[in-house]
Amino acid sequence: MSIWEYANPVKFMRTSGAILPFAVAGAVVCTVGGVVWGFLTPDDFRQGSTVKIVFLHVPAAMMAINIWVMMLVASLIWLIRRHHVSALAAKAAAPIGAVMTLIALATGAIWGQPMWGTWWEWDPRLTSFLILLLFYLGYIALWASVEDVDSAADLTGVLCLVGSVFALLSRYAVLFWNQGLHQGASLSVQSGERMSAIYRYPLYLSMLGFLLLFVALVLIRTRTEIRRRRLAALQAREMRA
Amino acid sequence: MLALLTRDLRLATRAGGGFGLGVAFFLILCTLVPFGVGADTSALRPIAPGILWLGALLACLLSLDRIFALDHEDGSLDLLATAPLPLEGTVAIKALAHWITTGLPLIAAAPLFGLLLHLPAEAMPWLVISLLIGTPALSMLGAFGAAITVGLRRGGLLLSLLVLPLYIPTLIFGTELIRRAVASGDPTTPLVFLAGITAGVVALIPFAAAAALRVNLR
Amino acid sequence: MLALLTRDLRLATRAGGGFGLGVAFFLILCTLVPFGVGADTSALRPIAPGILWLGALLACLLSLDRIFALDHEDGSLDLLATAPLPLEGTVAIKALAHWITTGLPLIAAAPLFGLLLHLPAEAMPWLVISLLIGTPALSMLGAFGAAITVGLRRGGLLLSLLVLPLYIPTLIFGTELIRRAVASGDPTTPLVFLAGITAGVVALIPFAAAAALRVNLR
Amino acid sequence: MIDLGKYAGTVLAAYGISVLLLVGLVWHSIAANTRARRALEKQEGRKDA
Amino acid sequence: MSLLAVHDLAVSRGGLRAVEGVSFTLNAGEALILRGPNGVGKTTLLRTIAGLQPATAGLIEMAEDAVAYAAHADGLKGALTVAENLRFWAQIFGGEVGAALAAMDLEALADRPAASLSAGQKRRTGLARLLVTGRPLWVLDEPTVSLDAASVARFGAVLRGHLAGGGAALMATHIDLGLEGARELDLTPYRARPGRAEKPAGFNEAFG
Amino acid sequence: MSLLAVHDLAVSRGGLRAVEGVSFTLNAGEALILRGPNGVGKTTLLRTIAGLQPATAGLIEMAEDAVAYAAHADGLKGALTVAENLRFWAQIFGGEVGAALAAMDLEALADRPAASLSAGQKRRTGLARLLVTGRPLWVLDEPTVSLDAASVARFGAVLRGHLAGGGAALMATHIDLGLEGARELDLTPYRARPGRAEKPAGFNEAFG
Ligand code: HEM
Ligand SMILES: Nc1ncnc2c1ncn2[C@@H]1O[C@H](COP(=O)(O)OP(=O)(O)OP(=O)(O)O)[C@@H](O)[C@H]1O
Ligand SMILES: Nc1ncnc2c1ncn2[C@@H]1O[C@H](COP(=O)(O)OP(=O)(O)OP(=O)(O)O)[C@@H](O)[C@H]1O
Ligand SMILES: [Mg+2]
Ligand SMILES: [Mg+2]
Repeated sequence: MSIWEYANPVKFMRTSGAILPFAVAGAVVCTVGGVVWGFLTPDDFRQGSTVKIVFLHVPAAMMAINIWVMMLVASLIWLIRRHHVSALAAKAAAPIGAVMTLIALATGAIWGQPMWGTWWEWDPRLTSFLILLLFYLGYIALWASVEDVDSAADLTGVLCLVGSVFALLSRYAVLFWNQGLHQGASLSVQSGERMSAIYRYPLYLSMLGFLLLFVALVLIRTRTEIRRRRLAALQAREMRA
Repeated sequence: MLALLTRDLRLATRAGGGFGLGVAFFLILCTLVPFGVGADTSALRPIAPGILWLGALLACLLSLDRIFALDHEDGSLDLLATAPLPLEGTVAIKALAHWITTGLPLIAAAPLFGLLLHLPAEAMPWLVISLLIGTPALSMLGAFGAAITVGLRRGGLLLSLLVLPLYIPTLIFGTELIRRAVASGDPTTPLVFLAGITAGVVALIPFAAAAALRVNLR
Repeated sequence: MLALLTRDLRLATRAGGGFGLGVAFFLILCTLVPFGVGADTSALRPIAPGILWLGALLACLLSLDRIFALDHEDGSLDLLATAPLPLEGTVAIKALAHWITTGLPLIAAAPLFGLLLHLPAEAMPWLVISLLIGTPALSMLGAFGAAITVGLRRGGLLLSLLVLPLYIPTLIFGTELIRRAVASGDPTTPLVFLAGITAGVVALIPFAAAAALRVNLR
Repeated sequence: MIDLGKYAGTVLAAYGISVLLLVGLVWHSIAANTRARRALEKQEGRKDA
Repeated sequence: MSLLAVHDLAVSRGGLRAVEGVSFTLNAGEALILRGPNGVGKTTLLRTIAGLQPATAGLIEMAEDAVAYAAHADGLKGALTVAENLRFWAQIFGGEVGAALAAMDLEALADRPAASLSAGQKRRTGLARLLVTGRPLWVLDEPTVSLDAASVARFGAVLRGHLAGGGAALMATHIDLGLEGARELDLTPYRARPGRAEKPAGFNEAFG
Repeated sequence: MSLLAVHDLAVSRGGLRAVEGVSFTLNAGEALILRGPNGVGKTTLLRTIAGLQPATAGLIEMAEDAVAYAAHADGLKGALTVAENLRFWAQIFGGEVGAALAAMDLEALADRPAASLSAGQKRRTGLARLLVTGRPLWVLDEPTVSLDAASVARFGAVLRGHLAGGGAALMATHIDLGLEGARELDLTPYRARPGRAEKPAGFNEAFG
């Protein structure tokens, strides 16, 4: 069976309906578990209790980027293979990505207050996230403004494509423009000071939770979009008759 | 009157992004400024009040054409003009709706964007106060500009040119209010002027706007 | 191709203020800035390049909706799409016409406005050079945004929201060029990036814009 | 209750805002889905009738 | 008593008078249909009587707040439902929605957004607005455009009910609405002749 | 040889197929008139053949760059004169202006800005554009709207000249142009039936 067949709305509704309970259960367990576990971790010797923020901040930041990549893939599938559900999935994912970006920004800003002594700094990492938020907002606004769905799907697809290139370009431009004070990736192995296990495992759990939460939400929202499309289709047909 | 207000607000929320677009544009402007002028606090802090006011003003400006243009296109404006509402009241209500959908969100978001531009904490309340007093004048003057350009194609740039000069006094006193409040703690003079301008504009401009609208309707 | 260009330029001059409006808006912005941020040289000088770039960018932005909207309304766009011109070429020509009517006057006027903002004399040539290299990308990206929003009512604010984020790299490298040239005399890196972006945009965006236009025409 | 030390406000604010945003998103997703399902059921019911 | 009395009226468009010397009265229970070729000035005359533009010469006598105007454009908001659209006008004019929906057979569509209506359904909603205004004098510009035969008949019935209830209607239409006793007024003889007017209608006459 | 051959064409609008299964050929010297009630899909079909939108199904065979399309909107620029408007299209298509002006009786108006023309004069200018394109296949959507009788006759003559010169015309019109031998195609029987299509025309069919 080909993966493309999932794009058939009926099949998608059936399959997603079967997956959904598991996704929801997993999302609830892992998100709540990871976040609560994270909240209960002991204080860091340098950052004090603020280290607990990492269990929201990092998963949200990670998802914020990954969701855009998923939208790009879905848009490409729509533009190339014309699978209607993938266009709707991209539409459904955008608000989730925007909220993730917002969470990363908000937790980061709140964290920055005690750590850097400022709510906001035009650090490249932070600035790139702000720009990512702008791209999300533009994408969402375009979907909302175009009345004809077929056009909206195509236009947002093209915008997502061009936007991805420019989001990347902006990232380099911003790096060129200002040097940062944000920490590097401390999860990666090559960095000397690897995050200790007490923080690492709840972080993994919370990351998995955010991932599952995204899966569950994107399924629900895609199902919503499919139902709206079906409703609109029925009404359009009624009117044409 | 109330019915018109609720209708306009409902339309703004239904038609996708009525509330959000202005704030989003404001956010973009505040993001772009540091790219232009540099990111260090010392560069941003002194210009922050001005930039925030300019951003609010431009966001307001770009949404002006919606005040009458849509109602003109679909014929509602004709019907409103023959309804038992004085056209002056209609203008005032529409400006109010514009202020609620554009001005209020901007004011609510301004402190947040103030953070981005390193506006000092003690200036925040003054930023909000100055916007709260000043933006109604922006919406009302904008309604006047929109009434003048309502029938024209590509009113956009022309509308900006007509309206921006009218915005200058408000802008000056608005930023001056913040600056003086932070510098000396006594913003009375600009505050009085700002409030005076807004009061005068809100009281008188509806008549001018309604007159312009009548000309464009006939 | 040439015929399309001359037609667009002729229309811009005939229909009143195609050339002038953008510059007028630029002028208003540049006069508003000192009101907003304070008039002393020390405050203005460091931010002048950024403000000038931002002003140029906004003036460019406000005239974008004219690239396709008028041709769409009167049906010319349908006819152009069936004419023996590749739509990509049409897009490129229209962006070029926009640049000539908006970008070029801005570049010509920029040194004058630089004086207003106390831009140091040694920065002037770099200002002009950076605008000369960067603004074509602005027009082309603007054409892309205009192509996406061509059929929409109240495209104005949406167009800004879509286009401004795309302007970020150009803005950063453009102002950085001036800053580095003045500071160290060596603007090679940003200049290369700026030119690279413009080249890439001019080479590739017409295809994306033409695709968007085709979607909106059908 | 665990002791958050001098950063209590910071940590709680971060958790509070994040939870608020997440709950808002979840609530919106579910509410929109329910609304769409109802509307569709109504439409399909009417078509059959 | 007459609801509307027009004496020696001249109306203008684009700075030139379109028709002049028009006089008529309209009593309660009467309908008057304006006829004439395209461009003669029917729309202009109706807009003048609705108060949307000033008369160039002559006199219009009527009670204040007596007119309900319905133009080519329906003034519907696509984002609002049919019922919401009507409710708005009901709040403005102080009428009520239920009867209007029933009269124009819109009950089934009441909760549909106006944007999803077909042209004829939109038109019906626009006409239902007249009932909501509660005004006695209806000024109608081609009210039946894009209506099918059944809807035209339904509108004719609504119109007769309005006249029977002491209302009046002034309209421009090219089709037959089946209103017995409706008077007709052909505007062709009143087409304005160019020439020096005492009071120019606009720049085009002042310098013509 | 046929200028245009259409096989089993389906075209769609608003995400739903409007007409389907349409086939015809059009040879040099022939004219085909599309008929059908409002909203059946005439405009959609013409736009598809003009290449403005993709066909949902079926095949359109014709030479590249054979079509000249004239729609409801004339695409005139009010700020340019009639001659300038035509000259622009002449430069794009490589035709010439003089003959076109003469054919549509526009010589007296050549130097008037298009904005100051009456609706019918604008329309004549829009039709003159067809002559300037030099293209063999004219695709015309209600070409005679707002033309008076004399202008309709003149356009009929131009059309006959075009056909005699080896051209062809496909048009949607409700009036009689006096073209002897023009075939007619009523689109009503081809109205698309709802139902599961192999390849949905858009979201409305994919989810319907
Ligand atoms: C609004 C501001 C902020 C934004 C947008 C932001 C964004 C990000 C992003 C994008 C990541 C990368 C996640 C990844 O690579 O997988 C990250 C990681 C991280 N951030 Fe922030 N951040 C912000 C502020 C802060 C602050 C103030 C702190 C603390 C002082 C902080 C501490 C961290 C830490 C510890 C990580 C984990 C790095 C790792 O292990 O990969 N961030 N942040
Ligand atoms: N915006 C305008 N500027 C200048 N002249 C105009 C304008 N609109 C209409 N006219 C002219 O005014 C005259 C009267 O127009 P009006 O719309 O009243 O005609 P009408 O009788 O309603 O025609 P129809 O039967 O087509 O509706 C016409 O000759 C028309 O050309
Ligand atoms: N923008 C649109 N969105 C959705 N449906 C549309 C749109 N435009 C037209 N339609 C529908 O598509 C169908 C075909 O329209 P089309 O314009 O091709 O009809 P037509 O035969 O040209 O009619 P007419 O004789 O009135 O010109 C109609 O049923 C119409 O309602
Ligand atoms: Mg009329
Ligand atoms: Mg048609």
